[in-house]
Amino acid sequence: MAGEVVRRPGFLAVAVRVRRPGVWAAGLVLVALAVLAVAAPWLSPYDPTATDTASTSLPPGSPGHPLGTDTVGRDLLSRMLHGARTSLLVGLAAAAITVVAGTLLGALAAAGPRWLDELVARTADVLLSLPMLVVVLALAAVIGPSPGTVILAVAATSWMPVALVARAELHSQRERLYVRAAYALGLSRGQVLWRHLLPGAFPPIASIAAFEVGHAILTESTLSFLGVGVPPNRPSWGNLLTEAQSHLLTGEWYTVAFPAAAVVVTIMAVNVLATAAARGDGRAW
Amino acid sequence: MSVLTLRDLTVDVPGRRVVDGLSLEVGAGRVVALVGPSGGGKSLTARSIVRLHGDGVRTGGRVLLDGTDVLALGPRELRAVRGRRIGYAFQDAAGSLNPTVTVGRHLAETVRAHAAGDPERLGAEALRRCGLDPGTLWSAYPFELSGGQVQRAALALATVLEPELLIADEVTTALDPVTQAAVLDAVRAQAVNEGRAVLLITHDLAVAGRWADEIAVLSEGRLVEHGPAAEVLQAPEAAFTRALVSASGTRREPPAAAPPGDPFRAVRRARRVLRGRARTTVALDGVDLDVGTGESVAVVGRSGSGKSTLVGLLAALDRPDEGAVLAADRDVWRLDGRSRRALRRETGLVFQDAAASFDPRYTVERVVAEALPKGDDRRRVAELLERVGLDPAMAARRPATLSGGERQRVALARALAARPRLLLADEPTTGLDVLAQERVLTLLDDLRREERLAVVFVTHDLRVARRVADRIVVLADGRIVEDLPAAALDTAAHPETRALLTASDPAATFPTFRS
Amino acid sequence: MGPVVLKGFLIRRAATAFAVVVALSALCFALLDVAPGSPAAQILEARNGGRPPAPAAVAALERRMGVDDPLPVRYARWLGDAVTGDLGVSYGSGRPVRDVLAETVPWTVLLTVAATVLSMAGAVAVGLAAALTRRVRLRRGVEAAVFVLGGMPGFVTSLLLLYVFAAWLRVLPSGGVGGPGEPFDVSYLVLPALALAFGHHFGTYVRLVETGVGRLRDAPHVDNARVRGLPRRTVTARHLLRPGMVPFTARLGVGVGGLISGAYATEVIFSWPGVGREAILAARGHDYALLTAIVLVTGLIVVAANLVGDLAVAWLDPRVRLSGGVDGR
Amino acid sequence: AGCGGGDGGGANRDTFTYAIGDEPETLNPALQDEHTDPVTELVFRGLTRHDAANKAVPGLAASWRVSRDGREYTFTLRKGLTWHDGRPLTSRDVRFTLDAVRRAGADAPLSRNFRAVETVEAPDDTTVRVRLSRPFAPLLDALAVGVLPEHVLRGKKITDADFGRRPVGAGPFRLVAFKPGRYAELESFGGYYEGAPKLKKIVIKYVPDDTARLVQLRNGEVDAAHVQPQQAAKVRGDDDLRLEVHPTADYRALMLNMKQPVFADRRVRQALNYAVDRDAIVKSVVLGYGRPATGPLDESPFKIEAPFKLDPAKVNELMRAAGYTRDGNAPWSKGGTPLTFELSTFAEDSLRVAILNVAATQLKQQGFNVVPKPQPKEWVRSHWGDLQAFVVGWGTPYDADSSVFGPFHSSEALDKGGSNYGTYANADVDRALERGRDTMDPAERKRAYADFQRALIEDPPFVWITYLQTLNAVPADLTGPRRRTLGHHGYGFFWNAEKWARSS
Ligand SMILES: Nc1ncnc2c1ncn2[C@@H]1O[C@H](COP(=O)(O)OP(=O)(O)OP(=O)(O)O)[C@@H](O)[C@H]1O
Ligand SMILES: Nc1ncnc2c1ncn2[C@@H]1O[C@H](COP(=O)(O)OP(=O)(O)OP(=O)(O)O)[C@@H](O)[C@H]1O
Ligand SMILES: [Mg+2]
Ligand SMILES: [Mg+2]
Ligand code: NI
Repeated sequence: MAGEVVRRPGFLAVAVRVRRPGVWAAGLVLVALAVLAVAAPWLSPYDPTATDTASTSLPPGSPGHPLGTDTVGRDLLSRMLHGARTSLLVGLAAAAITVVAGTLLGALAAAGPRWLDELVARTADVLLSLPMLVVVLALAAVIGPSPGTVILAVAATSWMPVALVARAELHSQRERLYVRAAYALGLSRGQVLWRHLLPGAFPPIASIAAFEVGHAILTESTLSFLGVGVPPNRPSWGNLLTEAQSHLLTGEWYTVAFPAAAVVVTIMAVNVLATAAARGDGRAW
Repeated sequence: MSVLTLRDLTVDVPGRRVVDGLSLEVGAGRVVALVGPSGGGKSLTARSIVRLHGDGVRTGGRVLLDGTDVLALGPRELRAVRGRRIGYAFQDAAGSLNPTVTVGRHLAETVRAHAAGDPERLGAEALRRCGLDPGTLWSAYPFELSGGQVQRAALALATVLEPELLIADEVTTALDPVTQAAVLDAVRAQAVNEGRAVLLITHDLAVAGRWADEIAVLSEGRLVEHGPAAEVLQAPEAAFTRALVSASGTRREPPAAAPPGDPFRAVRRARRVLRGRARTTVALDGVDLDVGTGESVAVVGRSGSGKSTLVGLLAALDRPDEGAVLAADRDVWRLDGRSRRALRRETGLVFQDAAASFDPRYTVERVVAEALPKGDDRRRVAELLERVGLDPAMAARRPATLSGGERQRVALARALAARPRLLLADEPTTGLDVLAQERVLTLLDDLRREERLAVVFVTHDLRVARRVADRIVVLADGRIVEDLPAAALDTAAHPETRALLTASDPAATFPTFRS
Repeated sequence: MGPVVLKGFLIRRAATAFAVVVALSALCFALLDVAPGSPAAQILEARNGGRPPAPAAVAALERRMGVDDPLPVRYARWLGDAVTGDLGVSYGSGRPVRDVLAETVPWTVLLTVAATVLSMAGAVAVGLAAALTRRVRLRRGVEAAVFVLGGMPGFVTSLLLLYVFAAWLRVLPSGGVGGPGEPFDVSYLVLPALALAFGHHFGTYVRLVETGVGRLRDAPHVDNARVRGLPRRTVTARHLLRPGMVPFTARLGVGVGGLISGAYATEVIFSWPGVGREAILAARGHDYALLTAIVLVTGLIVVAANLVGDLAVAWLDPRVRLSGGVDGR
Repeated sequence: AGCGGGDGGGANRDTFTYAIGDEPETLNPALQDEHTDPVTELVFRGLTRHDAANKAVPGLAASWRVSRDGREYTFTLRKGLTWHDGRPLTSRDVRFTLDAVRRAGADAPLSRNFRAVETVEAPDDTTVRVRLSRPFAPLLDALAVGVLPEHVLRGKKITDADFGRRPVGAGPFRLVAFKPGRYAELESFGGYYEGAPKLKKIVIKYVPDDTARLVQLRNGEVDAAHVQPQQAAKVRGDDDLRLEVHPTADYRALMLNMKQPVFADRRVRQALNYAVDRDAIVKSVVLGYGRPATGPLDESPFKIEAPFKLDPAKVNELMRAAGYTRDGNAPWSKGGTPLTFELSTFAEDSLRVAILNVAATQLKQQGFNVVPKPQPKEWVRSHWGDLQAFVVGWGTPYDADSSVFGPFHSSEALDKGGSNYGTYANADVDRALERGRDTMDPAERKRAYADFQRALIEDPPFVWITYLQTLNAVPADLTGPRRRTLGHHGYGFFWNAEKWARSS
């Protein structure tokens, strides 16, 4: 630990301990996925939307189709690769916005004046009560469908859990003595929030963050079927899953298994990174 | 026959061996004081006895309780021993209580866990033994108590089942002399009358001399001296013990009283009411206090008299319910936030509960660095640590792994880092051995001289009060009952002050009687 | 936190709840209005054998239904009826909204409560095990399992449960809540409740318990509790869980809301006659009255759940002040 | 009633339980298309009904006479007809029904079938006289609509929700209970004019999820179920079950928007019809449970042969003739602009999306640059006119007029508020359709619809793809179901349920 670099306090206490092998592995997985996604057009053996009625429902390991084909003969490998582009973009971006916005709103609620607290908390109530469908359709109608809309829509409909967790965590932390000590140093509310409260609330938030990625990837597919943003024809892991829904128990299990595995791997990798970033030394006392 | 036997106990922390072959016996009916320098491994020894192993800490050797090897017990047997046969009062009393559970519940659950009788009755008795009123404190949460009250609650918790062996790790550091005497008398009486063993860990030779039968001195990881209390104190053999005894014996003259400077910080007719979940306390009631530039004021008073509350007001952290806090004659609560923050920056504050005042995620380095004024070189962190007597290598550690005295000094270093003009120190030296304490006090003297630092020093130790203060203020039940120059302390008339003076009479320090 | 504070808090909450309800209903109308689609088209398609209705017919029906009135007019009409207790009729079936709610809401409440209890209990058990075990493999295993559950869309979890328990082991009914002459019993509840409880949210719950408790694992007060010889159960429940549950509890309030609107897939797969399915259909069909009513019911439940969440957080951690706001800083 | 022994799974032999995915909003037949859902089908009966060949045959009416000019119909009701509540069913109920449907206007799309009706009279209890303003050949067909009880509905709106949930009809089964979202319970009606049906009880269970339906079927939680093509193998592998495969008149086709310049040339549209491999689509998308479609009346008695099948040479020939050229694999182009169009459909409908994808790939292979673009239903509803091409579903098994007039007659064009969404206009087609509607003479009608189909072959509005088949799994011991061309979603499977029985 002697080698730990001295940082100016005033930065969010995010100190990734890169020496843990798990962190490296997780980072590598994400980078690899990103590379696969970017290189999808060159790596894919087939056009991901081209059907082939001569080779439908091939199991994984079939010649020419390492992951098999779906019921209309589209190559699953190509679809997975192309799917990574949409899913990683939307999943990571939307989750990042969700977590950042949720945390900030939660922090504002907990650290700000009472009316702000009420405003944020009640807005969360309102959004939690409305079916996502309605919010998203209206949103898309106003700003028009695009991948940006999807990201925005996911963030707009899922920041609330993060915010409420952050808020409760901050509510419980702001009475701690070390927060008082920070005020005694002459720090402003904002500084105390940024240097002490938020990093303290980070571990629980980080533990949700990874799931938000999964949530965003799956929500993206729901949205694409609603015509918001990514066309439902364009492969994404979420779309692959949703399309495969009826095949889960009829033999083509792999049409579900591959995209599901990809989602799970992604959120695991994100989780490892997020916890490494948040844990630092995750003591609460 | 000895209740507790330690054989060749070793304790390793990452990078070094702190306790290196400690052997010690504590007999039934005996109070053994374990003294030693701050950071000397006393607490780690105590933790080893009850088999608490922190992160990265390893223990070797044997711990025998009435002949049974504690280190070899299975989980179930260990549970039966803990709490019932061994009581352990932590040095960090505030941290050792669950903030989400009331004091009463802590007591009751302990009694219930061992099916040892009526929880309410036993719990209330334990509180009373420690000088606490169960009526008001039973349903209080730990964070609603004053420092001394928490400490006594924690001690009550350790002794609620009247265990055969009590390990008391610095359990009276936050207590005024009167309360301290009452509490330790009770502990000692229990040991002597009921034949129980007490391992009393303390840095305070006066305490050791007055309440212990034997003193064991731990230095450099080994027992350097062990013998009857009077012998050790009167004829110390080991060099370390000699240094300790001589340091606590000498009575240094207080520094020449500084000329009263301009009024710097003041409290006017302040009243502060603290509201807990179940009770409301008027912690301060019509308090007036002035602190001038470069002046040093000691605040003394019984535990729970409102000292820490007063500090909170002076620091411009808490708002009085009535009255005002003035800084340079301006009401700080009428200032805008920015000026108030500027004011706080020129005030260094050492909290009574040093451990809890650090962000648990911060390293020592960051803790101190955070307080540095803008533009200050971060190398000052090491310098500050050195000035308070700490190894700068400690900078990379987390406060949670520090010893009690080390934490206090980190807190002091942080308070001084901002180059304050006023230092508010709430019992900042209670966890320090005399040598370390002297070093810190000298540092404060220097600062006062060189930088005209004003100091408000909350302490229960009249010796320290005399040593640092120009003026001494005595608080009782939220009111200032005495405010007089340090030199005039012995002439004080108020009964509260007299009680404190009597209780800390050096004559009582080295009792000549032994039962 | 005396009873006075609590009372003030509750009164304030009641007032804001009212604001939430009004805002929700207005927003619901506005959003439906903005979102593409028309109730008349939906209705006519159903009456037209699933084929798209002719635009002229749609326009005629819209006129007849009054849905081509301006939004404020429609909202005022609805509000006027609503304050007299008349929630209107569902466009699709023409049934009074109140009847639809009476039929579906109890099922939803039943399912939600069961799922919440299950997922809470499960998350606490699993989260604790993961936080406290010293066996790294076990912890990794639990975490992996949790991530698999968390990464799985609801329908996969549901279908797998359906397959294992209903199709393969045949120990539980595969759905519905009982046919004619078959009274409802808990066996119908088991699978949908499991599916809902161990779906997407479960992972976050487990991780919240795990981090909440994990960071307290060697806090001094826990050491102290151990050193007092308290039974493991007490140490865990009172000294680890209670202070460690704050984030989890906060998330739970949200979870209830999520369960209601997120129950769609589960309700479809298990033919559960709940309000989640009704909500989606109403949203699709631009069924203003029905959707608004459902949203209001959900809203009240969410407001109540979050109220309970806030109270629970304050109860769990007495340092939290219900009154909010930071004193004078 | 004799009690058959339960067969272990608790299933009562007298109770026939059928699981289906779709649930109707209302059980009022006047608010449904002719494709009535099973419950409505079982509860109600019309003056006429359809036989196995989808011909109108006597229902509640024992017989009828049609005047020579085809403008007056006189129906004689059967004797002793009763409603499920025991009241007698009379000609006044029929008159009430027809008047109510006609008045329903915008509320009931079905009312379009009665626009030609001028008056309905009930001179005595068993006689109904319907007078038309002009001859309207599909009338008998339209009169298969369930007759509504005047004594229940008088003074109420036809959309009355209460009636929609607790209907009183005169069909073979009486509704005992209807639990939305759960099931409808029906019992055999002793007062039915052909006598009580043999099945004592029918329960229609609403199980929206396909997989769950299959599981319930195989667990014995239901006796029969509507199943999907990919589940057929599982049903066939089960000895206790029998798979009933019925053709439907429900077809899928690519509708082409005539307002798009690309489709101005009929040769392009013909070429498109030669560019899809319908067999491959049937094989892959519906696993063979379908029939290649070549026109809108393939399941009608009026069907004529159409030449459309995959024929690249023909595509080339037609496209060249239309002035397009093609280099290698590049798309057809004319004057440097490639032939490109967007193909859309309801994104929520996985079957249509699959057809869209396969068809798009096939068309691309033939040089048509098709951009597949599914859209949400809500969006499509307000953008019909903007679509370039769209996978539609259409077709009814009943009178040809109701199947083809709406989508192909120019008077029904989208701009005029009709359901001719592609704004197809062809004078020959218009004329043929009018003839088919106005004449009563079967031979003449046959000629008219033959002309109509020939005109469509010349000037195709759609690229016909496939007719769907509907699959139902029933217990092996069920007797009675008869093959008939069914409607949308396979509705109509219960058309002769009053004759069904479980043999033991
Ligand atoms: N986990 C740890 N990692 C590294 N060093 C540790 C750890 N725990 C304790 N130490 C060090 O071991 C030494 C002994 O600690 P201990 O708490 O026993 O001191 P102590 O004698 O009780 O001192 P004090 O009187 O100040 O409380 C200290 O210097 C402390 O910094
Ligand atoms: N939140 C609270 N609610 C109610 N009473 C409180 C609260 N916090 C502190 N008190 C009470 O206020 C009184 C003054 O406390 P304070 O901490 O100022 O005492 P102190 O003089 O510093 O004592 P000590 O020497 O023991 O630290 C005590 O009796 C304490 O129990
Ligand atoms: Mg110590
Ligand atoms: Mg104090
Ligand atoms: Ni359909």
